[in-house]
Amino acid sequence: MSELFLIFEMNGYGFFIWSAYGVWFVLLILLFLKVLLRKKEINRKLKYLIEKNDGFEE
Amino acid sequence: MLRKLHKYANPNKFSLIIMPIKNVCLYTALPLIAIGLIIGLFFSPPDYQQGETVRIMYIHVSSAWISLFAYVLIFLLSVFYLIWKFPLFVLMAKEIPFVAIIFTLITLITGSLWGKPTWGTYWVWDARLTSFLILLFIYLGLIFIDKAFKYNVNGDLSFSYLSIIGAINIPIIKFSVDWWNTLHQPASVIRASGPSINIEMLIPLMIMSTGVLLLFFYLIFTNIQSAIAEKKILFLSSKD
Amino acid sequence: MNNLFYIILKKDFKDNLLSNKAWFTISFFLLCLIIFPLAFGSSQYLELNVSISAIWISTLFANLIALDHMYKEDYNDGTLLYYIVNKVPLVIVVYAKCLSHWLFSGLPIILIAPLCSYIFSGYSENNLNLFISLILATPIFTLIGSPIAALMLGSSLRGAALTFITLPFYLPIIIFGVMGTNINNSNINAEFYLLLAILSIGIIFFPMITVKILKSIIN
Amino acid sequence: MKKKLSLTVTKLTCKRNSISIFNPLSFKVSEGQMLIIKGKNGRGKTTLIHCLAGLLSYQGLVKWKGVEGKIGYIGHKFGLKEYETVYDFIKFWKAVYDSKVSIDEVVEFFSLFNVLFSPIAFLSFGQKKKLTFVRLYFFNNNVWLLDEPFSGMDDNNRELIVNMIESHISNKGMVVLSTHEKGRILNIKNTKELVIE
Repeated sequence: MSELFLIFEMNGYGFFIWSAYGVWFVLLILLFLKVLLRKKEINRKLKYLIEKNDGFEE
Repeated sequence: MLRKLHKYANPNKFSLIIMPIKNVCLYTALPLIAIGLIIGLFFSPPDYQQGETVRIMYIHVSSAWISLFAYVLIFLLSVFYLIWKFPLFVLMAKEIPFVAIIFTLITLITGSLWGKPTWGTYWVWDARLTSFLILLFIYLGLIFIDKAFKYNVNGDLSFSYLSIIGAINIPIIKFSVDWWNTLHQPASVIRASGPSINIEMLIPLMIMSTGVLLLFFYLIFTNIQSAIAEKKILFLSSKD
Repeated sequence: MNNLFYIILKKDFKDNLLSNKAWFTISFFLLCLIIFPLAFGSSQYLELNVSISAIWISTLFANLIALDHMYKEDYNDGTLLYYIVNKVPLVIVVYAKCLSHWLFSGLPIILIAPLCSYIFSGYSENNLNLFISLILATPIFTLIGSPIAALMLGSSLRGAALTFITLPFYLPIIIFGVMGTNINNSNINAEFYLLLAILSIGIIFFPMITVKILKSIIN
Repeated sequence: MKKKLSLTVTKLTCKRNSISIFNPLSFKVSEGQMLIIKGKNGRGKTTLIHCLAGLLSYQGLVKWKGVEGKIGYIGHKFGLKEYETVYDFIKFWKAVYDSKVSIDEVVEFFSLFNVLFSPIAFLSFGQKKKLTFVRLYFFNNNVWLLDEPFSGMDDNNRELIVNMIESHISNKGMVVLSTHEKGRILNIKNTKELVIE
């Protein structure tokens, strides 16, 4: 248990290192979600429009 | 040559071509990032000067490279668009700023978190930090000009010309640490006389950078596909 | 060629005077300056640093505000279109416009700034530095602004967007300018050489790119 | 030896937002001829004239032969400054074109005595439109592209412009003119008509 704590403490610099990695992770996840949600939304719209235009191709 | 290129410049075809590349990017990026994280956090040695805080480098430097590389990409795509007038180029270039701005933000935030234990402050107004902040604002400007010209024919041209004007900032950022004696340490990996960094730190840095670069490409390609689909939607809904 | 430059410059100069936008920039500069002593709440002299930054900030904003109507009127009433169809060399038009813009938004500020600095801080030893760095920096403001003003012409929210987009490009200039004005800076020539380098590259590069933008954006 | 003036257009289309504005056009106009482009609003008359003037990028071929100097052009926008006086306007364009024509001659031809020193803001729409023709008068260009030259003009001014066009054509010039009016608008020989659907 204390060993694990040592790893997380990082010689007293734990706060900076872990918050940096935390920020990195959170921002990347948010970006990922934004990109994927946009794709989903657009595909939904496109599907609807293609159905309305009875199988539009090119 | 040009005619051959023209065949692939068809948006629909391009969308199909990048589909497999995109997936390959994602499925190599995730393991690479995981490996890089594990090595970087637990197995790489601490620096003899900076101690454990050097572990922030693996995310800080890789995102800094990406943010600069993204601008170079935008610049090249804009120049190609202005030379050959394929709308696909500018469509690709327009999708980059949003992704790049997140990486720039990551660079700035992790950089200031790295700066507190090593320099004693979160932020100094030195050359590199300031020029990176300016890069952030230039990305914001690019996004803004894209939004301002949403339904205007001149939007593509304005975007590409602005990105060319903004490219002046890139050499300033790259060489700012060499030209001025500032707090920020000089470049230690990409320089003429070879890297000056310890090999045990270089390996996780390289793994991490490759992983993040591939992730960046995945995000860009997905955005490009969405943009192409958006164009299609606009075309379909204006048809009748 | 020289003759045409002179004709267009004269017309632009006249336009500036007749449309009453000539006095706008310098009035804005002075008004902006007055804010600083008021905001610092001191009835005495400002500190030297504060007065120098006040002058640079006012210069920056006065230039930003003036940028909006650099090409706007000629674009809206179609004069640019007639220039292009009639094959009047646009390079000359752009250089003439930049020069007349600088004459109204740069030159008055250069002349008046050392006096302002003295009035505000009661200190006149840095006036020469301020004068030189303003002479070098204000043409760069005009030159950088000109392509951006040109490429925002078609946009609907021109004024606000123009200010936002141009500001980051002005920041390096203001950094070097303030560094060059600082009298405690031992390496002061370096900043002047740097500004001079940017000016001499910019005086070719930015008008050229403005011509390209105007040609492609006109329709 | 002077080349004979001619304009050949083959399969001209213009795209905006990847939708072509008019169907491919082919026509030919030669020296001493006038082309009248007819069509309803929004059919691309202005776009066609911009393509001919080289303002827009297009697909197809537009071939000019024997054009002397610059192309004369009248568009929807007048290129007039509200605060300028008429005299300053005339003087400026005389200087730009480096023209030999004297200012008195222009003032007499367009009968601008009364308004010569008043700001352009005081002029009526028709007078402003007339003033744009001063540019054509100054420069001896043999091709004129006129976009809706008669809209908003009274009969006197209209007659003036028609006379101008007539004398220009008889001087071996060429005129391309667009209008939305129906029927025969000018009694000039050598007229071709092009209707854009």
